[in-house]
Amino acid sequence: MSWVAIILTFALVDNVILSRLLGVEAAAFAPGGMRAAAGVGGFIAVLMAVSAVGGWAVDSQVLMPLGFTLLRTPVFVFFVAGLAFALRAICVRFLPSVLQAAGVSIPEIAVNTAALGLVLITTRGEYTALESLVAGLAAGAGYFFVTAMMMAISERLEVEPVPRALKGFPLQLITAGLIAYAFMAFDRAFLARVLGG
Amino acid sequence: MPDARDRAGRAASSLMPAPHIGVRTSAARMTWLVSLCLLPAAGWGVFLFGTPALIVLAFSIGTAVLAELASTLPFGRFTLRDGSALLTGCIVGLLMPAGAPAYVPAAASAFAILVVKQSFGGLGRNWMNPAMGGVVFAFLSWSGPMSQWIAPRGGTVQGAVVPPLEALRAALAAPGARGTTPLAVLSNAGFRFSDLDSRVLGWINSHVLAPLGTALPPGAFDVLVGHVAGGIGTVSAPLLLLGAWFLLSRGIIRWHLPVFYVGTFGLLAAIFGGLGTGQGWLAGGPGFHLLSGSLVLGAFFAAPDPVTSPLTNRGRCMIGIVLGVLTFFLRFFGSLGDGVAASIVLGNCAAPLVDRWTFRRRTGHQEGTA
Amino acid sequence: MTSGKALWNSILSENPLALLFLGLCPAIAVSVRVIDALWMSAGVILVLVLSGLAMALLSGESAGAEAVFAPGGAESATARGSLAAGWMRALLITSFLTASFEAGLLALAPTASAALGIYAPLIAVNCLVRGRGMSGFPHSSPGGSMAAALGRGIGFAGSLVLIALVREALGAGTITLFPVGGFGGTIGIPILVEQPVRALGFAGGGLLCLGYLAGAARLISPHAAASSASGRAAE
Amino acid sequence: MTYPTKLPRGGVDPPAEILVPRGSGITNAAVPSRALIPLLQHAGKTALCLVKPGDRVREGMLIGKADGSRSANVHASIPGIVIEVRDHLLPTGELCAAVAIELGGEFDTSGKPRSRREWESLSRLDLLDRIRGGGVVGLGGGSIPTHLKLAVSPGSSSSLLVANGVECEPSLCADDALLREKASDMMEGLRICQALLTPARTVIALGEHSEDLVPEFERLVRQKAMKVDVAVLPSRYPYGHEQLVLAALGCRPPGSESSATVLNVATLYAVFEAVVLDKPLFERVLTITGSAVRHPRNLKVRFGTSIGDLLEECGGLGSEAAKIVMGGPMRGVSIDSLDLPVTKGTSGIIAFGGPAALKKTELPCIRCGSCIEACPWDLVPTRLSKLVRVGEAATADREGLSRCTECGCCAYACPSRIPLVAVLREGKRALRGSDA
Repeated sequence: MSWVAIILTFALVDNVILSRLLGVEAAAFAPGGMRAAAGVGGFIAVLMAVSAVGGWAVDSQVLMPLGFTLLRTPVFVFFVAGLAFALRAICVRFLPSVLQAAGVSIPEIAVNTAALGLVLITTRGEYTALESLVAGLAAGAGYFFVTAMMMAISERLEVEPVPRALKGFPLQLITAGLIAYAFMAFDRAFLARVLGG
Repeated sequence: MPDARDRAGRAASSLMPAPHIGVRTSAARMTWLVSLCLLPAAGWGVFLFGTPALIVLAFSIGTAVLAELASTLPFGRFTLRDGSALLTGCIVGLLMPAGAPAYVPAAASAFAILVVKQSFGGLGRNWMNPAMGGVVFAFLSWSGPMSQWIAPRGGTVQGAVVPPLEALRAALAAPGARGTTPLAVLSNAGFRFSDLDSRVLGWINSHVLAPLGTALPPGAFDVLVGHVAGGIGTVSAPLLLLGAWFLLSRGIIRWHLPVFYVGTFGLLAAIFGGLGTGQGWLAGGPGFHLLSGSLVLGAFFAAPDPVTSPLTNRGRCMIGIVLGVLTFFLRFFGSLGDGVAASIVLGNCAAPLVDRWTFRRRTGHQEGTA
Repeated sequence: MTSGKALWNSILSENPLALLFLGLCPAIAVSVRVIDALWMSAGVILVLVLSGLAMALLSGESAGAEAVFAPGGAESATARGSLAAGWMRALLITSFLTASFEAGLLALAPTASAALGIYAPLIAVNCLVRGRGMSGFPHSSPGGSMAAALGRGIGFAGSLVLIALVREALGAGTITLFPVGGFGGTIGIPILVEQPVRALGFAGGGLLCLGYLAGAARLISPHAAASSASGRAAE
Repeated sequence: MTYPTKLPRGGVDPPAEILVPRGSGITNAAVPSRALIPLLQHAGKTALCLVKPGDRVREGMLIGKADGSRSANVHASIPGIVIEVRDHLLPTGELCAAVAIELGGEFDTSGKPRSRREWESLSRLDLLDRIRGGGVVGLGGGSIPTHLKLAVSPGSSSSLLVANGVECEPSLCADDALLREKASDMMEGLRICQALLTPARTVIALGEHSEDLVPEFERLVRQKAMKVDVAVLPSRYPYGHEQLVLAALGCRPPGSESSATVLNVATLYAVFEAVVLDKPLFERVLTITGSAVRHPRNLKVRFGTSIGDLLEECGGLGSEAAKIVMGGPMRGVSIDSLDLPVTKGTSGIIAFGGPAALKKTELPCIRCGSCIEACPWDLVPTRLSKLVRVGEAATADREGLSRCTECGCCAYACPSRIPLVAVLREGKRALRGSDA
């Protein structure tokens, strides 16, 4: 796959949230308004990029040579969680405002499905290190962008008299569903035509 | 010490609050007028495609109205008076091919009203244009029935009935498409326009344009007038533009979004449209792309829907540009119809973000000077 | 921000229904066919029940695992250390149980394993599974703990299979089950199979179904509606 | 003549409903047989009552003494006998002490030629004393005692003095009428203020409606040898607002505490009367108009005259008037009693008849953005109102709620007829409540 193909695939066509349904829970439930959501989204996006590269390293340099492929799940879970804590330490040091704004405890983000899912996708797809990095960055960007859209919409809905039963989380899911339909315009045929033409 | 404002507030709570005058137009009247302005184009579609078109429209509008009733009456509200359900049903129907089986417009309208609109609380609360959401839903679900075109009255049927735009896309997808303009590509690919077209163009070319040394290519009349297969209400660009002109002149829709949308798309089509036919840059024939497909209907009737477009004119311009770019890509590379409905729906997703951004600019500007 | 944090915590630790729907989020990716949903449910129930058993057996310090997520958790460094240990242990148990489930599935039903794809390993970090570890159960006995885990697992399975039924029946016009004898495993629904509502089979359809199911669940369970409404209002 | 350098944004342009024929001038209203004079006609505290029932008062006699710095003196508008002093409801919905005077006795001043006093020789303090003693308050709407605006500490000088002749509300044209009839006296008032403030620059701001007066004013400026610019501002509402006038004149925008002073032309005329004619403020010019009024006109009305009398004087209400508003159509207060008296703050009386008087049903917000375009203060009224309605007044405050001046442009422009001003006002009250 070309770089453009990887970027378009992970950012648009196979968007982590809209197509893979990974990280929906964090996107749909992140509380505390737009700034917090941007904080969570950004954190997870960076975590995804780092995890994708790290996942490649762990998988191809450690697990595969040792033949421990069955241990992928626990190893990746702890690897991603470890990275999340390391990333948090960096944030606390250099960007304290991001985490304060996020308002979500780090154990929640540490084991989110988006980062782990991405690591599983890239390792199963046997991507190279650089491809994993590009995929991670593209997926992170796609995740952040979609999260931002969802949060802007939910911020708008928060002041509207929406039906009681659907207020909050259900409407976030319905919103995500409608966004997912809209993004169906970027399908594989679209990708093929763009790359071909 | 009681504040003067407090005193005024108390008085206002018992009597009518200021201001005591207001603009004449009302939100409901604006919606009804938009529906009214779609009427000429709808009439043309019904004239061209006959009873099937009428059935599609009846099902789309009927379902939209019934769905609106079913989702509001149980809660003691009656909202048909605001005209938005009818408008939604109308646009859904007008975007459908006349040959679509009745369940397609019905399902699209039901999805539009129940899921896209009423889930969020009804008019004004939905962030996605209901009609466009419903149409995208139909495209995703029933791509086959959504391309059951009917030949226009007096048109030439040769094999499958296909609108010129779809034929062009098919021709471009096949290797070796050649032609200096979209119409020429169509001619080279063997697309046949109506006899009326050749008669009218023959007359114009020999009597009017011959002395000037130019000639109109075959199909120019059909495409301009809308004497082609296509969505019921989308074929006649002139009648749609007539309605749009009325709405613009009355200030019911604002020019920013449509103008930037059509402008951006036309520019992109002009610059890059010719690449697929080997014509290179700046040979796209934007006129064909602007007139065909549902661009005019989408750009002037669906995209400027105030509920789902940004609140500020700056934001509307931005979304207009985004829509133009999206429609260009989706029309030339996408597979969801001609890309207009899909772009508008994507633009709706981004509108709240744009709003946020422009709001911050407003308040930021103020804080900076204060 | 603090109230937002409190909301998040209350939703996770006090509202089993919300927890259920959070857990369902990634799982609806495998609700396109009923059979996939059944396999997924089996995995979740297995991991839930066995980890419930394991945690109950190690219940000596398991209180720590709950408190990590409690609002305004522990302050002292030692307490935080023990909490982190409890959290790690819970994660360790679930991830190894998930890995075992994956291995078993690969050996017994390779097609199902392929169908579940990356979503089988994701059971390890499923909110429902972890939520069990977080909130703990009132029962400290292994049996009670397992029973409660089973209850949640059945709730999960019921919801997922229901969504899968709707999505497959409407979205594809079929219902895919296990092939038994002459039965090929797929039931076709007469009219729908010709022109199904394909959009429901896409990811967006799954999200919509889940959204409406969550809304319906709120209607049925007034407690959940009240608690989430007040949570929103408080925020 | 100068034209505005930078126009403020927003604002609305209601169709000209000025029913008062231009150039019809100012008519003196009939003297009421009974005047009810509230002792609160200004921004601060209620004035202290100096009379008791049975007292005989003369025209222009002090009957209420200013209580505190933001309070102002109140004078009898007619000669006669005090019948009672009781609490009376103001159009603002508040009770305040009011003096009822039964007409009787002689008019000391009215109808007799007044001697003009030389004021140039007076000291600053004397001048200010006369203005304060005459109970002069801002007649543009704020009702803040004028001497407060003019009392700058000696030595410091104001950078800009503006005589604001831009109508503060659509449909009202009392200021315009005053400019036409009393231009010279108004200019004299401006000279007094110039002497007090010693501004670096003085501008007379006229509305577009009064553009034909520019040559007249330029002539007056030359005649009096004053250093004054004449500027014409658009008559768009609410460009008569003090801060927007300043913005249009190229001053630093709202909020910056520049030392600019804006005085309404009616106020300047009152200053002239108080200083030169020694006549306290007990009457003012106001517009009586509206579709339900038979003969709309500008009347010079003594304070305490009841609205019913005035409407009667204008030919009565043509049809059954459903809504009577004190003030302008944009900011006025709708009232339900014709017994209410005219006070210093009354800039007009409008009687709406027909459909304009009916309450509009509210539709959902369709996010058309009209309110944003109309807002002269760069706010997003639709979002603010929604925030207030879900009880998020604090968030609304962060997004600029406090900058709202309740000018009414947003609600005027709203096609869904959402009472945005009322909602935002409620939000401000909620904020004050939470602060307290």
